Amino acid sequence: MQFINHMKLEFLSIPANVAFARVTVAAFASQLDFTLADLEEIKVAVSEAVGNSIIHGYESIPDRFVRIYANLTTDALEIRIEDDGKGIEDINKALQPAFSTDAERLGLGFVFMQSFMENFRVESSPGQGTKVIMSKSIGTRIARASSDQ
Amino acid sequence: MQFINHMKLEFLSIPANVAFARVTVAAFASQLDFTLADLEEIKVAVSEAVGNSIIHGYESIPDRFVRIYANLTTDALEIRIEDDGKGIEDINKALQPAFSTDAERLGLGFVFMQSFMENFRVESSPGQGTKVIMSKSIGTRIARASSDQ
Amino acid sequence: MLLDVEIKKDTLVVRPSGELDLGVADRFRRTLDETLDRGQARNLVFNMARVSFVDSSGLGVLLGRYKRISKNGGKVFIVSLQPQVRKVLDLSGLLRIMCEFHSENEALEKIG
Amino acid sequence: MLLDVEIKKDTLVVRPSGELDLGVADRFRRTLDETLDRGQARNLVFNMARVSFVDSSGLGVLLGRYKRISKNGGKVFIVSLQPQVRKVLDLSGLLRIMCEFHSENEALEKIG
Ligand SMILES: Nc1ncnc2c1ncn2[C@@H]1O[C@H](COP(=O)(O)OP(=O)(O)O)[C@@H](O)[C@H]1O
Ligand SMILES: Nc1ncnc2c1ncn2[C@@H]1O[C@H](COP(=O)(O)OP(=O)(O)O)[C@@H](O)[C@H]1O
Repeated sequence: MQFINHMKLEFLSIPANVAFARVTVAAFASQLDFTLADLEEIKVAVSEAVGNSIIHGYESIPDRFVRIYANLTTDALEIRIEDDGKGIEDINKALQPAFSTDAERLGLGFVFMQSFMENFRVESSPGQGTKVIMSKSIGTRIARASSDQ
Repeated sequence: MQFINHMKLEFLSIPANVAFARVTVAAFASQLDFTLADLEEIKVAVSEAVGNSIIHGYESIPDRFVRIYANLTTDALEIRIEDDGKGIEDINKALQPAFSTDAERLGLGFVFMQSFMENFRVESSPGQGTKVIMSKSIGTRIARASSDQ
Repeated sequence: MLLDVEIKKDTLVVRPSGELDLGVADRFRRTLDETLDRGQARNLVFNMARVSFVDSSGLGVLLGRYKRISKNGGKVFIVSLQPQVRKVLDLSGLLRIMCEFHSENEALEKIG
Repeated sequence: MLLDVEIKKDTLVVRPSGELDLGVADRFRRTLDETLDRGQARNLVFNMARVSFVDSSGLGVLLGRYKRISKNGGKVFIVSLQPQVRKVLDLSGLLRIMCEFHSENEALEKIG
């Protein structure tokens, strides 16, 4: 696997930066031949992970930092989204569809990340912050279609 | 002067990242009420500074890193673009219009940065890398227009 | 996000434009709730023609208003979804509870 | 950047689209030089209608081709500039040496 590009982005934990983060990752990813539909899926996954860092990790405290590391290989985007926030007690529970520790929220963030991306993984423990790692390869659609036969 | 947002971006010294860098800074800046014309000027200034880091600072070696720090105040974007490359011997000479150490180039990069941005400053010395610092406030056009009277 | 709201008979027609994410969710929720608080609207139509992006924070606002309206016996319809937005709504199950129509007029006729 | 080139009589018409920056400068320069090397074109028209961004690396390619053509007595015209692109060309002085026309046809008529 050859890395052809790297970037690291760090920004304040404010809601306005959710849009900034997804636009930046999509601009980076667009150096590969992703379809527009793929780029939209990447945007949703990034929004969910960054939004979680802001709301859950930092409990909406606006002066903390969220970090995104992204690599491009010749055929995939790999991203890691990190915060130094409060961390997740029980990751398996957190990953369940419709589970949320916030009654106002839907518990679908991780569902979207898992549906739209590949090699999804969460590393987290209480007080230690959270890392969400995921990737997406170009041409997944074709691979899926042919494995259907 | 109140800071309302911060970001830091770091990426490989490859030509494809010139476009990535300007799109990212423009997306960040668009959280303020810049006009489209202002955003285009910011894009040119960022392209020139990042391009210089890649071509001159790192002499086109592709595995080094360029860093961008950006702040938003309530009415301005402040940016610092840095490399750890070979640095500039004589900054005053480098700033002269049409001066270039590369016969193939126009020597207009610094001219564009100075024309399109405010509070422009270069910090550099041989072997110590280069920092370009510049800002742009919203409504400069209005300020200019009224100072014309 | 820009938000255009209009009352047509007893139906509130909401036409957001832009991106519905965490950055705009609070404002979106507040504007809708303030309008609904005035009590003129029994039903709700979301015209999504100019919405280019929705994430789970945006969905939360749609679903919250759905709950409020349907608790009072009103209907909630959603129209003119862009493909990438439909994908997210579909995956969330929202399209199974809110009826989708092609156009605002079609939805308004259905409400009657 | 996409690049469309066409020879009309003895004029090379170049229609780039996208952004002309360091990332595409080498490819842009190479394609133009290879076409000019074939020797069919004496004059050059840059149709910039679909160019949304130019920086000094992009300008360098335009100016380099200007020098090559004018050294051989040919003419170089530039047409259909978007406002933000014109601003950069203007500031660089390029518009004082390359004639600007509104359309490709106007430029081709002028060349005759
Ligand atoms: N970065 C994070 N830091 C702390 N807790 C998190 C983080 N991300 C997710 N969680 C926990 O996982 C739960 C499920 O997340 P998610 O599926 O995105 O749904 P939602 O955001 O709607 O709650 C959250 O309610 C929260 O308790
Ligand atoms: N980041 C940098 N590192 C080293 N040298 C630089 C850097 N930026 C600019 N320079 C020097 O300053 C000169 C003028 O820069 P500029 O006005 O951008 O014109 P050009 O890039 O066309 O040469 C360059 O030719 C180079 O010698």
